[in-house]
Amino acid sequence: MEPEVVLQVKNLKTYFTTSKGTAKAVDGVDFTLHKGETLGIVGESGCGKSMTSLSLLRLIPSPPGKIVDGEILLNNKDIVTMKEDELRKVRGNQISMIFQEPMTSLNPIIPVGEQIAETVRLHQRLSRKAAWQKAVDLLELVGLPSPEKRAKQEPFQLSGGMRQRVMIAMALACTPEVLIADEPTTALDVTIQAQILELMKDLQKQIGMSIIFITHDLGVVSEVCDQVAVMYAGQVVEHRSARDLFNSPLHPYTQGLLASLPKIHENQEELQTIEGAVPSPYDYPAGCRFADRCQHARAICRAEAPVLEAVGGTESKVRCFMYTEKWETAAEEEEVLCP
Amino acid sequence: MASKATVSPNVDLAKARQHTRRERWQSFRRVMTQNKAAMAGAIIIAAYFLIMLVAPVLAPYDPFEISLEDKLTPPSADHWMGTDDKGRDILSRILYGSRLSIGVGVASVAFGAFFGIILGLIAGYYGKWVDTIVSRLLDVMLAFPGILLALAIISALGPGLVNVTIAVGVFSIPLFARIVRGSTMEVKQLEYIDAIRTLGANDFTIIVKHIFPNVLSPIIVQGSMRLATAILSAAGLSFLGLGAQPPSPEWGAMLANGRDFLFSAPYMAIFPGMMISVLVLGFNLFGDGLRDALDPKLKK
Amino acid sequence: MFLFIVKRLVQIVPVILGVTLVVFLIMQMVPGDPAAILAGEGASQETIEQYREDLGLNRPVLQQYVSYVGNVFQGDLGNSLKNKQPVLDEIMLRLPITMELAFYSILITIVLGLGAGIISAVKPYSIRDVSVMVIALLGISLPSFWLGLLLMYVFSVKLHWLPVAGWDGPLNIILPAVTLGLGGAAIVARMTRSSMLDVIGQDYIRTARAKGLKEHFVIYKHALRNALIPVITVVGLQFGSLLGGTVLIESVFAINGLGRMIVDAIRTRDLPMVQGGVLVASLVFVFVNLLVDVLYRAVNKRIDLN
Amino acid sequence: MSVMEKEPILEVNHLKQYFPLKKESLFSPKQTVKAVDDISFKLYPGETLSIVGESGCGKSTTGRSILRLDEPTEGEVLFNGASMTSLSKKELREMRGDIQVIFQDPYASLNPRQTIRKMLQEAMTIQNVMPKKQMEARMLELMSLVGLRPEYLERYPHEFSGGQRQRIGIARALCVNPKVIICDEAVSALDVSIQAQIINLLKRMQRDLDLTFLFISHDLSVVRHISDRVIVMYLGSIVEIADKDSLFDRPSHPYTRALLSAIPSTDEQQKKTRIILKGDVPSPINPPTGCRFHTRCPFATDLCKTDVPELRALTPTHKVACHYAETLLSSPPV
Repeated sequence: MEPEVVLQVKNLKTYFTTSKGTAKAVDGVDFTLHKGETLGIVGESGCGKSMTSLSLLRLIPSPPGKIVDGEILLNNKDIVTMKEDELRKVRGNQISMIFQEPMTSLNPIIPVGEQIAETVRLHQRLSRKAAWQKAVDLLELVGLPSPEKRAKQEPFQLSGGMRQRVMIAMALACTPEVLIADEPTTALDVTIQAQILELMKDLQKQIGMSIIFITHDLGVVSEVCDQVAVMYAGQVVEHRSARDLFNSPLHPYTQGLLASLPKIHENQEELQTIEGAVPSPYDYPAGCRFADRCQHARAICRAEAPVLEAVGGTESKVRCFMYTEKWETAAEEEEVLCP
Repeated sequence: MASKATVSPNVDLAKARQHTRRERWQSFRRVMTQNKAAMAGAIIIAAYFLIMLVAPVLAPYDPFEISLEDKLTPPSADHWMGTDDKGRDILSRILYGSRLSIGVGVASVAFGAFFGIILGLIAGYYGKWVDTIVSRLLDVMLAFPGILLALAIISALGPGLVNVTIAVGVFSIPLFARIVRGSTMEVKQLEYIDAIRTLGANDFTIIVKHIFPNVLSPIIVQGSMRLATAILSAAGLSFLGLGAQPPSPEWGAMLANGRDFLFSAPYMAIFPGMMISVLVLGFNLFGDGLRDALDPKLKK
Repeated sequence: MFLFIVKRLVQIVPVILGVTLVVFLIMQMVPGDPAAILAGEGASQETIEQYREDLGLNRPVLQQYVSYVGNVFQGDLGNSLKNKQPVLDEIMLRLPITMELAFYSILITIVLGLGAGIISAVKPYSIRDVSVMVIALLGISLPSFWLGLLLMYVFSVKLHWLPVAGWDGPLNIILPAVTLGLGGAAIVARMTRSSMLDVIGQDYIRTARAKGLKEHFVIYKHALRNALIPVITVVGLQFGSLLGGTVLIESVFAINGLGRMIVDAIRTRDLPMVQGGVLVASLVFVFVNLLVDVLYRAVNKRIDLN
Repeated sequence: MSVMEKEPILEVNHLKQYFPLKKESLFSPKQTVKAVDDISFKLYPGETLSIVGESGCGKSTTGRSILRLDEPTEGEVLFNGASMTSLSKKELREMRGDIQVIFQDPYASLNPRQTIRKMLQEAMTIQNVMPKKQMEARMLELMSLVGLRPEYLERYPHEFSGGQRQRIGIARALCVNPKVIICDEAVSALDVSIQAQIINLLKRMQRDLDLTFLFISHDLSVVRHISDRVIVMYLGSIVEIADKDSLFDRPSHPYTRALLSAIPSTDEQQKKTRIILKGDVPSPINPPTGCRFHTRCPFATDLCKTDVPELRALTPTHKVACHYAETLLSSPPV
């Protein structure tokens, strides 16, 4: 049975207008998040994954950023067109968020307990005292030692790992349906990262929320995600289950990305690379955005933009002509053109 | 492969160099045209410098010529800004005075910047006890409230425009030194400084070629803002009678003179003050604009 | 906290010594024979020698400095050359007037500066913000002594609302305090605004928004409190410029405060008076800054980590 | 391996690097951060020796101390048998060309006010590697060596991407003909596809130019790919040092094991054997007594709390600092 869809993003476009022109940071992103699943959004720097995550709660700095098109449907209600006060009820309540830098994401002069309690009071009718108690309970839940003492401390008295635990406690305060985690472990050391990932998996089991996990680290994706959306140049190029993706990547970009990863369990002579550079977000090419770096590219790839569509009756979606009927015809045409 | 590269690209390299130069100039122009405040400030400053240069041509009268029968005439077609208590044309005096007021400001800031930059670079680069000594020295200089340090110096050296320049200049030293010291410490720990050190560069090369050019932006911003306050301070000291002495047409001194005739001839005080204000406004605008353009982090 | 205060007290000792050294050096830098200057114009060679002997001016400079510092700490700032009275007595007469002026000015600086800064900062780039900032820019550009004269011309000469000069009643305080306070208020307002803009760009403000907080909560609870921390230091420094500014303003409004005393003393070359005045003003400033530091530390506990 | 029979090109003996902390008050005791606390190792010509560990373990400090970017508190660094630590500043400057460094941050490692040409020219002039006339040809050669177009010589750093900047950093290091290159997290700031390009470039350079690398990194996958031997550091000291295969196949220190198991991997099998360490890394100001890892070690005993384990050889190419290395090795990973 197909699990229920919690969040659906359709053709999301977030543009930034600066003196240099318009940067299409997010340019037609589509993905679907089901209840209780973890969706990974991966890609390299500048692919628009962080801007996508900020767009989901309309946290884009504006100006210069703006959501110019698309829908973000949370239980079929569109966040893009929501009124401010309605949106505030979603933020921190139905959808909450944790960020990359635990060092700077907490208010430096407010005790961490108060920062959590504030969220609780905001969305639930609780007294000051009850909210505080809930904050302490949440800190205990995320495994902070001596939570009562810690709650009264200010962020600078906690380590990086502990602060990320506080962020998680704050995000979970109102048992959200969706947790957006934007590179939550990137700033942490591997052993601390392992702790945090473990904690997030545990909590997901307990609370049953869905998670959108934004990261550049394919290893982390493989550890925690059920579904993966690979982003390139402002778009999703491949969207499928993690297992399938890592076993048999479809999009040439995903293939290249996985191949260029050094493997921890084997010795390799030379790493595979993806030649060339990402196109500028100010000036994307008309056709496929990866065509210039793709070894399979044909004339059609430069002439026409591929769409994200399911491959041959499976759940897997990919944005590449290789998996469409057009591919063979394109090959034939090419042979006619250059025999 | 390598040998092939050595033969042909000479033409390309020249073109590339040209391209880079053009690029730099364009980016500077873009900064200026986009920043209206900086542009307005630059225009004001340029106008004042122009006045300074061509004062003798513009001035309708001799700024020192006393003509008691014309004294204290209000602004008119003959005397656009009126005449003072000795019948001298205020406009002419203001035009000539620009040389003194701007000159003192620029000279004192140059003086302060020179020593301040050296102190700041040395303290910031060497750190440890050198920094401790320099910092204590700056603390002492900054412990004098406002222009009191300048007053103390003038009390020792005696009144006069040159001494005012020195006094205001000394007062500027710690302000430059502190900014340069901070930026130097920031730049010093960047990896490219380590890189040049591991290549064997000596301290002098590192400071002059690698640190100084990279702390220039805050110096220029500070310099512009500081020019504004230095002009105010110098005019203030002359206003107190400690700087330019009569019959000098220095604006602060003219203002002081005008104070005695505030009831009967307010224009005597109004015009010199206005000249100071607009000039200072120009430097502040320019400094504000530059700061926003050069370094968004410097917004303080 | 107690330790912090003790530490700061220890730290200002070298600063105070440095200040006394500079003040002491004023006398050494004066061209000519200090003894002759102290003895006054037209004194006989004998009197000059007498002065040299009495004041120890024939001793090595270092020794003279040590005894100068010793005297200062005992409250002996020397005697005026003009009326031969102790300098400290004159200062004690003048200082309260200057302090009163400084107090009202700093009040105006803080209230007006913070108010304007916050008005500007909560809605950056709005018309309100731009107009406040234009006024603030004017505020830092107008010479205070000119502004004082303008205000005097308008409110005293033309409108006759306020007294022209002097220091006789509460109405006398208004114009000088406003003149002096406006410049500082402009600086504080600009600082408040830029600090606020800085804070609004921080990650934790995004976190606050992501929680679903109302915008005014985000601004007043999360942003403003952080933004005001650096402003505290600026207000402290502003007190210094203000104290220096009294020199000009007291001259404009003919107020017999410490500033005017120093200027008069420079004109009449009454050096002990200058030394004493500058020294006392600096000490006041140093201790005000100490107070500000303690306050800063109280609101920002992270200070000792950096 | 045969490299061990050669004379080491670089030898580090009992290196200590302490940084004094600013005192809280006049009366509080003087505190120091023991960033590197008595480490010794040898680097052999032609090999790549990696130092891995988490932030604060002292790996970068070690590199900086060897280069004397920070003056070491104690200990000795020998280059080709001659002591570097006792050189005067001037003598040191003259031999700087032999050991070069490539840094982590591609945005901070190039002077923004110098064109690439000026940068390379200055480096070659300081070390006096060749007459001025020959520099032009050498610069063009270097550019093609690191895979950059010759006209980039005239550009300023801001016009380049992160990967290109890292190539420029490599060209700058190479232009003085060094024998040893210290790579301080040289690929950590790059995206994987760019990272792969730079790693390949480094490996090619090593092969073609007969270079020796000291490769400092926190990324174990990269380390596995590039190294011959690996040092694992924790809180300022070496816990394990071994040739690559031995270390990755038979990690003998509990910390190394935890570290290896903590790496998120795309490999399905790896996921089951995870060791999650408790708590944070202790402060290097007051490191734990005995074995520094005992506060987080799942196998710690009372002995570990009091006695500092020596770095001892399990096999000729595998040293470990753990009292119970043999016992742990014979037991399967937890």
